[in-house]
Amino acid sequence: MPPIRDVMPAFELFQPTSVTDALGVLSRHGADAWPMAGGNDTFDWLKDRIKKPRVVVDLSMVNELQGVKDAGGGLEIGSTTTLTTIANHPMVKERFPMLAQAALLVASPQIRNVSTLGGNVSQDARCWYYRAGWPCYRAGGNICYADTPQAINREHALFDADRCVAVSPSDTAPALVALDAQFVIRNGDAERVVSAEEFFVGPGIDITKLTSLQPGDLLTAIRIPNTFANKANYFEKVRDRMVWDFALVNIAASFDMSGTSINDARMVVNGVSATPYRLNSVEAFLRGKARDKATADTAAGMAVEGAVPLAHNAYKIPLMKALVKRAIRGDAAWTS
Amino acid sequence: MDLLTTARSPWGESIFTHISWSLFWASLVGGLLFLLAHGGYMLFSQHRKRPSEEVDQLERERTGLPAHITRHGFVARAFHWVMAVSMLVLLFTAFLPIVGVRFAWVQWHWMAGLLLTASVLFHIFHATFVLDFWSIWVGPKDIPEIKAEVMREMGREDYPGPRPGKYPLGNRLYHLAVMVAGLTVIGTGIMMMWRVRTGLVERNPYIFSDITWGLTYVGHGLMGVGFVGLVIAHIYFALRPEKLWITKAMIFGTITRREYLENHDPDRWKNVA
Amino acid sequence: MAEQQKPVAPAAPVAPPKKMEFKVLGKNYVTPDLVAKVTGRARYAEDWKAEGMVFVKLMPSPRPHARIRSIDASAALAMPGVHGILTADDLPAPPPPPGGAPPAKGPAQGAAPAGAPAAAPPAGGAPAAAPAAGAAGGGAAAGGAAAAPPPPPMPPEFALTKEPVYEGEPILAIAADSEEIASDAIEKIVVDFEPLPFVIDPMESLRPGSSNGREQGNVFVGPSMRTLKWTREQMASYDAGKFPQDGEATETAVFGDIEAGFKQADLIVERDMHQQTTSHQPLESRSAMAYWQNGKCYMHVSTQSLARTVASVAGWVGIKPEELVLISEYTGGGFGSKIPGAQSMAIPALMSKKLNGRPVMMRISRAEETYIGRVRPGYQGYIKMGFRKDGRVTAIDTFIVEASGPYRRQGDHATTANLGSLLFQAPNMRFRGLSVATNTPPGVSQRAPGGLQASVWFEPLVHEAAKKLGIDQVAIRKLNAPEGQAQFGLVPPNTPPGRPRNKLTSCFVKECLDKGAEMFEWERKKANSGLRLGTKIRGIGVGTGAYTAGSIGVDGLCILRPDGKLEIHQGVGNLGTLSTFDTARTIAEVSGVPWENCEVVWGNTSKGLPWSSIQAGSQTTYAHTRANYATGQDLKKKLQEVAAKTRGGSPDSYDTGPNGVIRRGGGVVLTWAQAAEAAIKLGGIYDGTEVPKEINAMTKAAAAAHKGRGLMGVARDNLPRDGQTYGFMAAFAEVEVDTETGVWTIVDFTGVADVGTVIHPNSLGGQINGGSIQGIGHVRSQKLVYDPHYGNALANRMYNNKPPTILDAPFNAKWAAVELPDPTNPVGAKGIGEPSTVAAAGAVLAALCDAVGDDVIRRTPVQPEQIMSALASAERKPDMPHVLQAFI
Amino acid sequence: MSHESMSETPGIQPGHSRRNFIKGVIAAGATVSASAYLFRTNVLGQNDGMSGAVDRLITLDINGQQRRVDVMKNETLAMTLRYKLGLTGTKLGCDRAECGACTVLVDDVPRYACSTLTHSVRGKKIVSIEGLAKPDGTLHPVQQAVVNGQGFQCAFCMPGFVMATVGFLKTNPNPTREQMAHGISGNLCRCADYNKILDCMMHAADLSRGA
Repeated sequence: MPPIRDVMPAFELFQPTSVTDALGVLSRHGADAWPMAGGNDTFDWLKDRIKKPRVVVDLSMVNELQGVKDAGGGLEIGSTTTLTTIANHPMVKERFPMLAQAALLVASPQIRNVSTLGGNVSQDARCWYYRAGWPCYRAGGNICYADTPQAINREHALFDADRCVAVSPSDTAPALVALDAQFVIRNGDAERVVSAEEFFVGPGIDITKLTSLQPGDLLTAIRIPNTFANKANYFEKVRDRMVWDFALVNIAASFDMSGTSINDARMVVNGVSATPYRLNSVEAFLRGKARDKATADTAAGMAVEGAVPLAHNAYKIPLMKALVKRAIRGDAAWTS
Repeated sequence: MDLLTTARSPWGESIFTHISWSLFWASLVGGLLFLLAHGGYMLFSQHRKRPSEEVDQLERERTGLPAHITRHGFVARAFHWVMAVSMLVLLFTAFLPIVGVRFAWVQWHWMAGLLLTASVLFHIFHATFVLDFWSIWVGPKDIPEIKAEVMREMGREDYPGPRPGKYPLGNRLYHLAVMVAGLTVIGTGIMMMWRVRTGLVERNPYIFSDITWGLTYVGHGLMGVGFVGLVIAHIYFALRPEKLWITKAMIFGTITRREYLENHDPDRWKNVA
Repeated sequence: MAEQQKPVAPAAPVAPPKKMEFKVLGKNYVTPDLVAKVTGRARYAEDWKAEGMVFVKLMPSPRPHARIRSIDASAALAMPGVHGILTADDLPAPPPPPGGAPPAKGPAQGAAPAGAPAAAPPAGGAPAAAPAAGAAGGGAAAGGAAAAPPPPPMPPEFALTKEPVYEGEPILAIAADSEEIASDAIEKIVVDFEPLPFVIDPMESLRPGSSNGREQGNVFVGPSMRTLKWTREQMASYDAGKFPQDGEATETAVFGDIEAGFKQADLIVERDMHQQTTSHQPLESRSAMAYWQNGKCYMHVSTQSLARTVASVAGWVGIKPEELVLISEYTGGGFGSKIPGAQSMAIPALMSKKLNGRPVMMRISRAEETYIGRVRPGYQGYIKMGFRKDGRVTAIDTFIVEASGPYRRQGDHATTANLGSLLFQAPNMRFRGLSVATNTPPGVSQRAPGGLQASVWFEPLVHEAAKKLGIDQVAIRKLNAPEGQAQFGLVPPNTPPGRPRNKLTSCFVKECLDKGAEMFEWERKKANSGLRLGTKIRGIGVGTGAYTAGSIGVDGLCILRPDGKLEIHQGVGNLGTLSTFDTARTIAEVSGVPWENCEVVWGNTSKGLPWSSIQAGSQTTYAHTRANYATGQDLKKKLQEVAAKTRGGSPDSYDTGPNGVIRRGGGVVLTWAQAAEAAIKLGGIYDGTEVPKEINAMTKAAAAAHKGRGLMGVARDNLPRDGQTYGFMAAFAEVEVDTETGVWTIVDFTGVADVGTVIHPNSLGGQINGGSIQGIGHVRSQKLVYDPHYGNALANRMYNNKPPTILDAPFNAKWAAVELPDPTNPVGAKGIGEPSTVAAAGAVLAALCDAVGDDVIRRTPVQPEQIMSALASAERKPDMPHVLQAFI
Repeated sequence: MSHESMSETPGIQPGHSRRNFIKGVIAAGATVSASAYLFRTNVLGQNDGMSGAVDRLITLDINGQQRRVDVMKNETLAMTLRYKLGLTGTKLGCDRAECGACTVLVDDVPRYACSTLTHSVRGKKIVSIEGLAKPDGTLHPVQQAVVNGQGFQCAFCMPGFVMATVGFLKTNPNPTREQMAHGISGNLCRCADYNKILDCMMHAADLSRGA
């Protein structure tokens, strides 16, 4: 009756060694199947006995899903490539250092050694009410415990909160959005390639999931076009502890410069809404501007328009402004 | 299969959270089945209007009836259509996401809900002080009519007994159902306004206990899916050829003298002039 | 400890001591447990297994406060693989209240060694609290008595409860073949709860009409409770952001006259402060395994103090201490949360009894540890300090509302006041406080209970005063620092005049400040104060810390065996401070038996262990160097006598050499082995057949178990002491704060300690740095979070309650000791574990104030948003609902 | 010194039969009984043997030995090591990948054994703290460095830190002090003796290069 924690319930385990087998098992067991990559998110749900899937599909033995390769016109990163691999990969470091840095700032070394890019972008919300197993909207219930007059919500959303105020916990997600990455998803024989905007979904669209992945889906790869390869970029993560901590707010930005003025830019802030929050108006404003203080200050103001702070997270507004300024100024910021 | 979904509250109590969405499908299918059954039945039973000679007889007796008789005043019609629109918006915003059409539906839903609430409040006022309040009501006094209608449905065409007043029996029974369901969804819906960001009230989910909230959502859900069937039936009847005269009346407001005499009991719907 | 009660004579001036020289002590060596630890062979409680062992899982209370109407476990017990259930009804009857005989005292005292300083002996974990806090508590109780008949004392805490008073408190335990079965079984149990009112934020329970944490009231007064609410006006002031200084207090202690003190002040600084409740989080949870064999209960537990855990655990299990065999060779940390074991340890023992002695393992998960593993009480309140132009403190006034948890008064707040009086030698001081019941995990002493809070409380104000007066931060602390046999402490009202104050046995904190300033290059670093580097700004700070560092009156035991080896028996727990071995070396030092010939026996009460001090209050080093000094002398004396009896001549004509007893100026007359054989022949006092009457019963039993095995050295510490022994430290920190993000880091850190003689440099370095970083963790990130509406925990995971990581600590901390011996310890040693925790927190907090301004820091932990949102706002206030709000 | 006798000696009063007791309390290194300890031996019922699912009886390569073990599907490597193979040097501090006490090497990569399904390391080389020292008892350079520096206090985190360091030094044999701190930042020490740990591990890097 009261929650019992820290004992994993029994499940059946499948360890496919090929994508085809994996897809087979996933479609065979549909909603009963729980795909697992690094397992860092999975084990929390199972050990807390909040989710009790009948079937766990361990993807760690599917070699096809691992590795970084140059897929002409960009990089293709297998969905179960570990964050350590990505952080150290020469091609990633050379073309998209921002992604390597984002991967390096995730959790701890041992976690990065097993956790995967696909897992990091697909991981579930870290709202502590939701993770406590309370029956909130995201858990299929009819309330958000984090958006009440008394709620303790310093780590919750500023934007696009539709009943649920949980935020996306991922560090690599904003980097991927800022790099205009495409997500390759297979289901049975069908394959679809979606943009980050379609991959991440907010509570208004689906209040129980952070991504558009459906039962039977398998995220097989993430493609990063060379659009912003070797171009100016910026990543910063603000957190309480220098290890094992999710971002209070993080920012990822890519700049395509011609001379001193910005041709094109993509700026994405995470930790402020349920999906990586893209600063469309700021991006439009930046075109043709120089990366200087004046531009940064104006952009910072635009970035936080429409923010709706909760009781304990109002600080995220000035924090977000600060990060937007820094991204545009390009100051070398101290992160760890 | 559980018809209601339950969860553990933060204090470990078992609380209701929702109805099972399978009930939505049940209601949808139920509505469609009724439609088929009734349609099929109507093919074989001929519609009972007053025989034409009787109508001629009445026309001769009751002189002074206007050519066109107002069945629904403008205000009543306006209300009906506003309510209809809001109801359709409510149903689609509520159930399209369930059938897989994903969009940010909550705002549309509560706004339509407020519109419905407003129109219903007005309707209650209007019906109470302007219209003949009891004309839509189904009460003990209607039992003979119910009996007669049922017998006639059974094929006893000649069964003696009163004919409908201003509103046919089915019409009145339907109104009763809609009233119960409508007031429930409105009441529970208003409570839910404290759970979503509307800018109208300070969001506070804790004004009621977890258990009360559970029942609120269950009530809202049950009546909501109920409406699916009710609305299907309503539209169906509105489109049936033999009922088109009522539908027209709901659009233009009036019926002809003959339609009046064919379908109503002049003694139970007086002062039409 | 008894002598602490009797008045102490005025201090006699002593000449400044010099560093002492030793053969064994003061040198680095490899402790005998290290290889086992580093090869993974060291076994902690959960590493033991036994044939047919079953597992228990606990059912935690889902509510912060409720009464259990009924429990239906029929479905669970019907499951295959389930062996039994244990509920509160299966626990032994409540023991007599604290102050009774040792065995009975176990549970109550064990639950909170620092919980009731009035009752607990100084050995109880917060000795500093004993005189002042104890008196304050007593005084308050007396005050209450004047008004009305005193309410009955609160019942003690037990392993399982029928009235859970915090979420997660264990209600029952299920034993099964596997934890998986036990868990599934518990999920089938139906418990009917009657909800009861609860309190999370202490200030909220002071509102008129607000609910109380316990049915007996909302405020702890001595051993009892009463209901106390502040006025609407006072709470309105609180809501407006100003802590109401005129709120009613249940505890008051004063020294001098604060009105007069503040009149003399040229500068008065004051501020409201909040500091959070933090859980101890030892890396090893309080797992325990137990079984019964031949009428005895064998328990593998994780405890701080072995000898001192027997009585408490026996009390919780409801058996006589001699019926219990405790095995705890290694303990994965405790920090005050496992001083005498833990109530929960009774569960596997009692379950095993139900299962006819079958071994029962209770693994405590991290989440469970966070619930039942104890916490350091948080504070909300205000501090006001008066200073003369020259920086001398003229008066201190403070009001502390303490989140005590649900079970008993915590002495932390009174200890904090006591240390304020000590560290700044306040000529006038007043402390007022409330110990408020909250339905959060039970408070208990955590490394430097009240001490860590003291530096967070006072150091920022001293920093502010020095800045405003234009005085050097080190200078102002030296000016106010105690020295020598300095007196300190507050007394409750209506205390008979002439009651002597506490005084120190030694204090060299000024020397610490000098040495630290030199190592830290304070003069050069001054230039970094306020130094801007892009968006970042530097700040430097210094803090001083003090904490109790020694008790007296315990025993030592050793046996020189016929194989020439010296067995040194230690009753102290092996929780990582290394004092188990460091203090044993005193016997080698004094007796002359080479350390290489010594074997330390520890960690298992069946091996015959002497009565020891409690491993708390940083007292082990002081207490056991004394006890083992006496024991070493006894051993040497007996060696000389044995030589005289077997080789003729007077005992004085013999001495000890590397290989045995030697004739002075001559060679070996008895090898160690021969001496042992001879002693066995002689019997009597020599082989342990006769032992001193004064030694503790436990030591007598140990001696009896080993008599006739060799030459036995056994003694009680009867050495004199006048005053209370405190350890001191001065800490220096440089921080770098990013003004745009509020993220801050410690770029340099130095700690210099006054621990008297350094008996093991490597160990001391660990204590100084480790203690410092625990203090820094409190300032930096550690916290607990509760939802105010449901009263349930939100931060049971480490990524939420945030203990400090290796990257949150300074990369290259420097440390040193002034090495001036304490005159009341035969080897000059004092403890250090806690003073370091105190000093570092204050230094880092002062450095933060130095960087961002004294008006910004109003609460710990100093998370980025507090700094950043304050700096971003016009009024320089953190953007949060209430800066003193607890558990956010 | 006495730790040998300590860690092998059961808790008995003088006079009790030591032998019958030793049958009861087993020293590290031995598997105790067929019962699956924390895991019910046959819970999966109809699930068990679902077509294509993994087999429970597997062979693990642990500390250079091939060990046949019956492993539940939901069993983590930490549990297998501690409760099936008696390798209790791998500690469980949090069981949630938040403290690092359970760190082991899997194909030379430091991983949290508490958050690794045993079935996922079939055919991989697993090294736990017990597998570092040579059979003759010669300590691994990292272990030796800890001994030389009297590193750690309660040492519950020590096996994890040692394994993390061994793994990190394979990727960066010559780290700066700050690099070392980042390399072993996935391990928590609640005694917070980080400074001394770093001293020891930097010394370990020297010894390893020397070795």
